[in-house]
Amino acid sequence: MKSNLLKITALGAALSLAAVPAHAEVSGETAFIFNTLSFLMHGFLVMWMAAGFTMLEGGLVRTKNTSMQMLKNIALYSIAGIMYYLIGYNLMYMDVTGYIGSFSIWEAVDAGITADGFKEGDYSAGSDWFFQMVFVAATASIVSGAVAERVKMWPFLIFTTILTGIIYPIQGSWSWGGGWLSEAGFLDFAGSSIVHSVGGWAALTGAIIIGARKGKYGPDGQVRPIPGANLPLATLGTFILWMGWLGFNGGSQLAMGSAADVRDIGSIYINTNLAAAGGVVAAMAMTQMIYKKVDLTMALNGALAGLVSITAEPLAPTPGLAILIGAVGGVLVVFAVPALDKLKIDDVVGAISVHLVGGIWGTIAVVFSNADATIVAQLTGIIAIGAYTVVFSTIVWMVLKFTVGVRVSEEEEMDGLDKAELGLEAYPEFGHGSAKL
Amino acid sequence: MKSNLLKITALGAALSLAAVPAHAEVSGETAFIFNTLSFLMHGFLVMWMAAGFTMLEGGLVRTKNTSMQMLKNIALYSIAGIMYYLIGYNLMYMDVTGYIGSFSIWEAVDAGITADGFKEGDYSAGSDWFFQMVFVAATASIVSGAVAERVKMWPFLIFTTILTGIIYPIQGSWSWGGGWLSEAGFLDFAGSSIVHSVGGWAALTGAIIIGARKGKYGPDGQVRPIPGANLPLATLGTFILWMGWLGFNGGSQLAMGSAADVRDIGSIYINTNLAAAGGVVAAMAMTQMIYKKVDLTMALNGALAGLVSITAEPLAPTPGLAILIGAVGGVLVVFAVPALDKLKIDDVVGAISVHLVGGIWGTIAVVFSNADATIVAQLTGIIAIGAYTVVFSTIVWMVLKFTVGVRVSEEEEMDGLDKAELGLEAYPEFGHGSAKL
Amino acid sequence: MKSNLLKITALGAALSLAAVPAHAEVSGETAFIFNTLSFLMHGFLVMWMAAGFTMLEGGLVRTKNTSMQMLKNIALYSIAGIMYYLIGYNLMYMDVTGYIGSFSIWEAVDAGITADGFKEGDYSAGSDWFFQMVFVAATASIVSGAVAERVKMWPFLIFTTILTGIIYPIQGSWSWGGGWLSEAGFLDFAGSSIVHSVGGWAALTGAIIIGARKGKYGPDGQVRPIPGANLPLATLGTFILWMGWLGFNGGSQLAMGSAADVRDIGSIYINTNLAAAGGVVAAMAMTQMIYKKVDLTMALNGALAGLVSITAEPLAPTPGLAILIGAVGGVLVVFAVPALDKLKIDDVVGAISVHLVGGIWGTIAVVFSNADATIVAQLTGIIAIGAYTVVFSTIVWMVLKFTVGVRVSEEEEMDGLDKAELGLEAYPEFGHGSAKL
Amino acid sequence: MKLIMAIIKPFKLDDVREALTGLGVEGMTVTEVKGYGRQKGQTEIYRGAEYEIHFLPKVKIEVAVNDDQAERTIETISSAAGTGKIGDGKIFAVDLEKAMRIRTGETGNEAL
Amino acid sequence: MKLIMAIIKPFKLDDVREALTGLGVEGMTVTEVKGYGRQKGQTEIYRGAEYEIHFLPKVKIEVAVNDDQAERTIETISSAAGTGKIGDGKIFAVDLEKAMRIRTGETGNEAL
Amino acid sequence: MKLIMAIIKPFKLDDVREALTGLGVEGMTVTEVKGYGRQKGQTEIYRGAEYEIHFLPKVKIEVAVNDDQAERTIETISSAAGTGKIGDGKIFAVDLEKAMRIRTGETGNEAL
Ligand SMILES: Nc1ncnc2c1ncn2[C@@H]1O[C@H](COP(=O)(O)OP(=O)(O)O)[C@@H](O)[C@H]1O
Ligand SMILES: Nc1ncnc2c1ncn2[C@@H]1O[C@H](COP(=O)(O)OP(=O)(O)O)[C@@H](O)[C@H]1O
Ligand SMILES: Nc1ncnc2c1ncn2[C@@H]1O[C@H](COP(=O)(O)OP(=O)(O)O)[C@@H](O)[C@H]1O
Repeated sequence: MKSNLLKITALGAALSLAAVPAHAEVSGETAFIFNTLSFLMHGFLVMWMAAGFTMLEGGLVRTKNTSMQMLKNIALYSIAGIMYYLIGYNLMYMDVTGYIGSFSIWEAVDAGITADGFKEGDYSAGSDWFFQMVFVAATASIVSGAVAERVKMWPFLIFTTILTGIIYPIQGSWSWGGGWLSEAGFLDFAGSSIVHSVGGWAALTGAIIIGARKGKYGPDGQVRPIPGANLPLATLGTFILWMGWLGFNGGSQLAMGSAADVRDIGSIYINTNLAAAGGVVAAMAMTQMIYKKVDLTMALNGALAGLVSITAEPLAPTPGLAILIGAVGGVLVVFAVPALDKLKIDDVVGAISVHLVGGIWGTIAVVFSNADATIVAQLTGIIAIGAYTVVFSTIVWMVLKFTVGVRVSEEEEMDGLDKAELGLEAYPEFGHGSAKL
Repeated sequence: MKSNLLKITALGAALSLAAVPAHAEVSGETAFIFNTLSFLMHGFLVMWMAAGFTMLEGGLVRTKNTSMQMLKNIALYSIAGIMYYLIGYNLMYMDVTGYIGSFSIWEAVDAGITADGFKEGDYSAGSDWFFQMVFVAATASIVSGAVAERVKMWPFLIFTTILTGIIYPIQGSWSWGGGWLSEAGFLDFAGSSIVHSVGGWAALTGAIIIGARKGKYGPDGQVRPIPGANLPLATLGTFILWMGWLGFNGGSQLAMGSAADVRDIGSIYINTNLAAAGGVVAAMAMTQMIYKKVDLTMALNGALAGLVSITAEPLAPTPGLAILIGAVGGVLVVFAVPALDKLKIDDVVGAISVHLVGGIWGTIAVVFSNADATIVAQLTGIIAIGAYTVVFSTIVWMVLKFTVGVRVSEEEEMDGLDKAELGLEAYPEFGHGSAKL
Repeated sequence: MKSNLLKITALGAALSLAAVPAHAEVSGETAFIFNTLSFLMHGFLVMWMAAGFTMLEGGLVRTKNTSMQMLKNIALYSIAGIMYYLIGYNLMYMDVTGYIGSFSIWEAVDAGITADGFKEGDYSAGSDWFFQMVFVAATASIVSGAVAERVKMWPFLIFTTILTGIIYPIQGSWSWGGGWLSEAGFLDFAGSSIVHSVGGWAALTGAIIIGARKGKYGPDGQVRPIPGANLPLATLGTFILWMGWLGFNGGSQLAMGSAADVRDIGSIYINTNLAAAGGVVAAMAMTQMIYKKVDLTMALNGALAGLVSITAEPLAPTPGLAILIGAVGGVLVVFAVPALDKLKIDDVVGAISVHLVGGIWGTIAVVFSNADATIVAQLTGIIAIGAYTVVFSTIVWMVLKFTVGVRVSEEEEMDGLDKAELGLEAYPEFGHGSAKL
Repeated sequence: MKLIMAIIKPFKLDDVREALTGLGVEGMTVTEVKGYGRQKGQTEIYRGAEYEIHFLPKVKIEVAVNDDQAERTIETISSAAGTGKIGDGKIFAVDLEKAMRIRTGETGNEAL
Repeated sequence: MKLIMAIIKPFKLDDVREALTGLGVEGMTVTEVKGYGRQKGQTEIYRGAEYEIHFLPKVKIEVAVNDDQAERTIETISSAAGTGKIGDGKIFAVDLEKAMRIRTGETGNEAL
Repeated sequence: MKLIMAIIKPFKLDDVREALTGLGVEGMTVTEVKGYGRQKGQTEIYRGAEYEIHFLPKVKIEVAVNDDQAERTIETISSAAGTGKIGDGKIFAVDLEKAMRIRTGETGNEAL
């Protein structure tokens, strides 16, 4: 995702391990095919993450809101693709001034394929678009989990439209688009900040502006847990995300056309996988120690926090360091979830703890393994992206709030969004044999 | 899937975008590996669609028929593979006379690998077989959804055996096998007609001959909806199908051994994805407008209708056109579902609306982007394939009906097929702690 | 997985089919990329099997133990990765003496990439590690299914730690590590014995030592079935495993850098898929014949038994033979399940019948298609691996039993592990609208 | 007032509801239950082991009616729910001392 | 002793439970039910076809109390469960002849 | 006739069923319920927040018996369902005015 410039630097560091005759023996066209294939193969893995978010969120809401969560996620994935085509991609990558690209529809001019032959690192423009597009959808999914169970459907989808068409791409242009943040030396390999924190910040503003679910916080400040209705579904979602993340991080190598590149993708798979493993084990250990019982939902969140944490630099760390980075992510999430509750910020699925807290940690952790990273540059990125996203999201949520409204009525919330907004139930049956109740 | 001849023509059109030194720098054996890899990788994605159909259908039937839907789908996928090996493949591709191939067991003679080196476009015969095989299974899955909840298991599996071993391959030989339809200029890139409409026609005849579920239509013609029991499962199935469809259409490029081919696969991914997105958004908008509420099951059907619609030509359209083609598919399904109900044709999961209606539309829509397509040739294919499949399916269903019977007794239908035919329940528990009820 | 030496022999056999100018036209680096890509792509498919086991087991336990099954599986997958990094890999592959490797942390020295260019069959060490790692996790998952619903969580995870860090790698060194079993001519292409039987033996000792679930066997020896709570989940898990198995067996070709290799991977896909299909059809036919009703759970087990059976030699058989080998696996499972019950060995999900019985059968079946296999060598491997695993596992289970204990109290078992050990429920809701019960 | 409880076959619920509506009964409560009577459970096979399913799925309906309507209600349920086969179900009636409509506070027959 | 049965809106359950605890009622049984009264079901659209959902989700609570407490229990439930809208539910009371606590074998009022 | 209702621990259901069959009781209806009595709910932790689970899963059985059998039925249930620990449950009995077997139309004791 980072520009090729950045990638080559990163590679330089990685290559110090062994002298490699990079690209020496691979013909230009063959490299082109490999690079493109990497985008496509890793792209379909990231596409699959849309299902992961859907199942995770569907499992962590109550039954009466499950269908709505299904609908929102399939709708946001659809909208993200269309918007990224209509505006987003070019706003992020086309003629970036430093702060913004250009407003225009994406058109696949396959610069890589010319009569003059192939340049190093070439790939098909369309495969890159496809890979980038699925990232945008991930950002939107994060928001949908946090504000579940009370946000109105159409206003949420309008927010999604703006997030995926405008908010995400503009900040993306600063770094991956080659803008000022990349010049400032900000490093975020696969998007701990650029994808996950952005989703987290948008979710945070949304959760605050929309307010907590009725009954979540008692009058004297006590927290009333609202358990998710279907933990197997949430677990399935976590596994899907874990699988998809191999594509998310692996594909962000942006190339597979040399031995060194494919070797690096292997390292990324290993680190991504082990960071998640570290997150699971850490979250299990923490909940056992603090609460004397392991909490499955925290273990799931721990896996995801580990994944988010390693995303900013999945290549440079040793496997041991990757486990540690993931484990810290897993620990953070165990503290972040009740901390948010103490602030009465109601995040239904733990999205803010996982993606925002984990994303910030991951972006900082780059300095532990990547010599090119500076803490100043990393903090600059974190703060700039955060401030921008909070301000922009707040404006959009506020406009929505004071025009169409963002929250269903109390009665609709009680009845559940499935009944109130969709007029159906996720599991409509009652009485094993009676279908027509 | 189309013969190589057709493919090269199609490529010719696509290439006009940019001058490409196709295959110039890729060695014959390297191209062979890429081509084969494309079949394998896209093949496992299509294999995964079997799970998608299973979950989709499992979520849209009532609990009392869920296990049966599981069984039928895993059985039909198994049977499809075995039959395609025993008869189907060679009937479709071996020595096609124009109207039919030969009756013989498939044998992998890997013609591609010879001592004389590799020819352009070569791939391993086995990988091609694998990719083709998963398509057959898709056809059978379509039928299983439409006739769910009342068809008898073994007769259904006999129908599946004939469909996958004989009905599908014979018509497939006409086009992809290089027979008369391909000579006539009929174009169906990945099977809007050849796979989806065939499944849809077989489903239609089945649904009519077997008759509607008891209680579905009232005495005065009113329609009594029978809601699906598990919408998260249906949503999961849709996402699986969406993912698998990237393989379905992408692999149908039949080659990945040149920059142009892999670039085209990228375009196919984009168009496939955006057509589904268009289908979702259109179905949501339509149901909101007509019924004042969005219908989740229609949004899911919309995604699938979008996918079916783009399948006949996923390469040539611009992304914008792909969105439109998918959107029209999504609109069509919103009208087709109640229209079938008005005709008292009881299609449990909307398979006919999605695969038949969407398939016809998609086959026609080829003419909007592919200059080689003619409306006459397209209609010829649609009608020929439709007439053939209807006649052949009707005969098979009828023979089954008047010999072993195709429908369970009224009481078995009331009790549910799980109990009546399998003697078990999908969710057998009652009382959280009591296992032995 | 087998050492390269073995592989080359196997290839020799396969190649006799057609004269192939292997690797003739593929440059060393291109082959390196293909080989590595095969490990990565097939590796993510095998990783996905972790989700498959989780869903399968989650669907076959009772609701009151479902969350625990989720937790155990995500935990064991995490632990397996960490342990294989810390000890396992080097114990299996580093300086193997014949009986054991070395105790050390795995370090990716990417020997394949050197200034001197690429040797035949080179691949990135990291990709190999990743692919091997996901195999270990599969072994552990097998155990988790068999001892479900009564084993204590932490002791189970301690067993997993030892299994994945020590038990599995040591025996793995004998064959795939190039130790005495490989010298003895034992052939197990992708691990019918090395992965599946090991898991099966560990599961068997666990099931015996921990004892049957309360209420499973009546006082007069009668068997009281305890139906799984969620058959769609179990079916989903089976499909996931089926898909992942293409990677499990396909990737075990260990190379994709020549036309012959990728052709062979294609053959493996076909045989793997058809063996599963054979298993399904055989299990369906058997249950229909014996019990007059098809049993869905047996059909699912049949698919898996077919897959395990073909795993020891997925390349050499013709498709027809593959169907037969899988079908025998499917038949065996139908008899093994009640046979184990007669012995009062309580295997919750059928893991022993599928992985141990199927694994032994598959290891023997190698002799039917691979001329290099001898029945003596195969039996030597089966017995040696079995004896070793049983002894080692028994010791570990026994130490756990007499120290921390391996079994929850009777009351905890009655209440379910979810409540007793995790303090939560998989499906906590009661009353569609009431969340806070 | 009487509280009439009937345990019927699940797929007969709609017929019973329609029949009672025809009678002017204006309310009903339904519960998913399992049960057995003379219709014993069935024997099934699961993974090679035979077992008896003791309880079959049924639906319990509860209707509060005034004394005059009681007899007619029972008869109506009986004829709407009957198939003539075992497992058709049972009807029980108990004396209802008090009834209250929460929204209005009405009690007695008014509340039904 | 009386057995009080109330059919209420699901989301009112917690309020009712708290109110009854305040009253000193020490036990309760809750069942998931569906039902209708004057609040008829709603019309919904599913896949283009309109249909009436006859039964809405409710929760049934059963409380056994001694005769003195009966009236107060009914009132407490009524006020805690009321929203003033249709569908608020109904309360029924029947005479309870016997009660027994299984653990101790106590009977009658002691058992409640 | 009496209608006996017992709320018991779910895993005791099979024992109770067997005991009642031994007594010659020929029918039973079971409902999945939640409840609490002296056995208050438990405190659990979910995602870092403590909360009280007020209702625990129970099973309610209903058996209609003739007057003579009532006492013995109660005792049988009581002894089959008891573990001596809290949460063992309660048994209630109300007077049953009418009973009817739908299939045959039999009423009264014949119908049980
Ligand atoms: N004595 C009883 N007490 C409580 N419920 C009963 C009794 N007998 C039958 N039932 C309920 O009625 C349902 C239908 O009973 P059924 O088998 O038709 O009884 P029968 O054949 O004796 O009339 C049973 O499933 C059970 O729920
Ligand atoms: N006559 C009745 N018999 C049994 N249950 C009833 C009766 N009337 C109402 N109910 C139950 O009470 C619930 C609430 O009724 P509601 O619609 O509020 O009635 P009303 O408006 O007549 O007071 C219904 O859903 C149903 O479960
Ligand atoms: N007063 C009551 N009214 C209705 N149901 C009750 C009452 N008391 C107890 N129950 C039911 O009996 C079940 C078991 O009660 P339990 O905790 O054993 O009571 P105790 O310890 O008071 O005997 C409870 O879960 C509840 O469902």
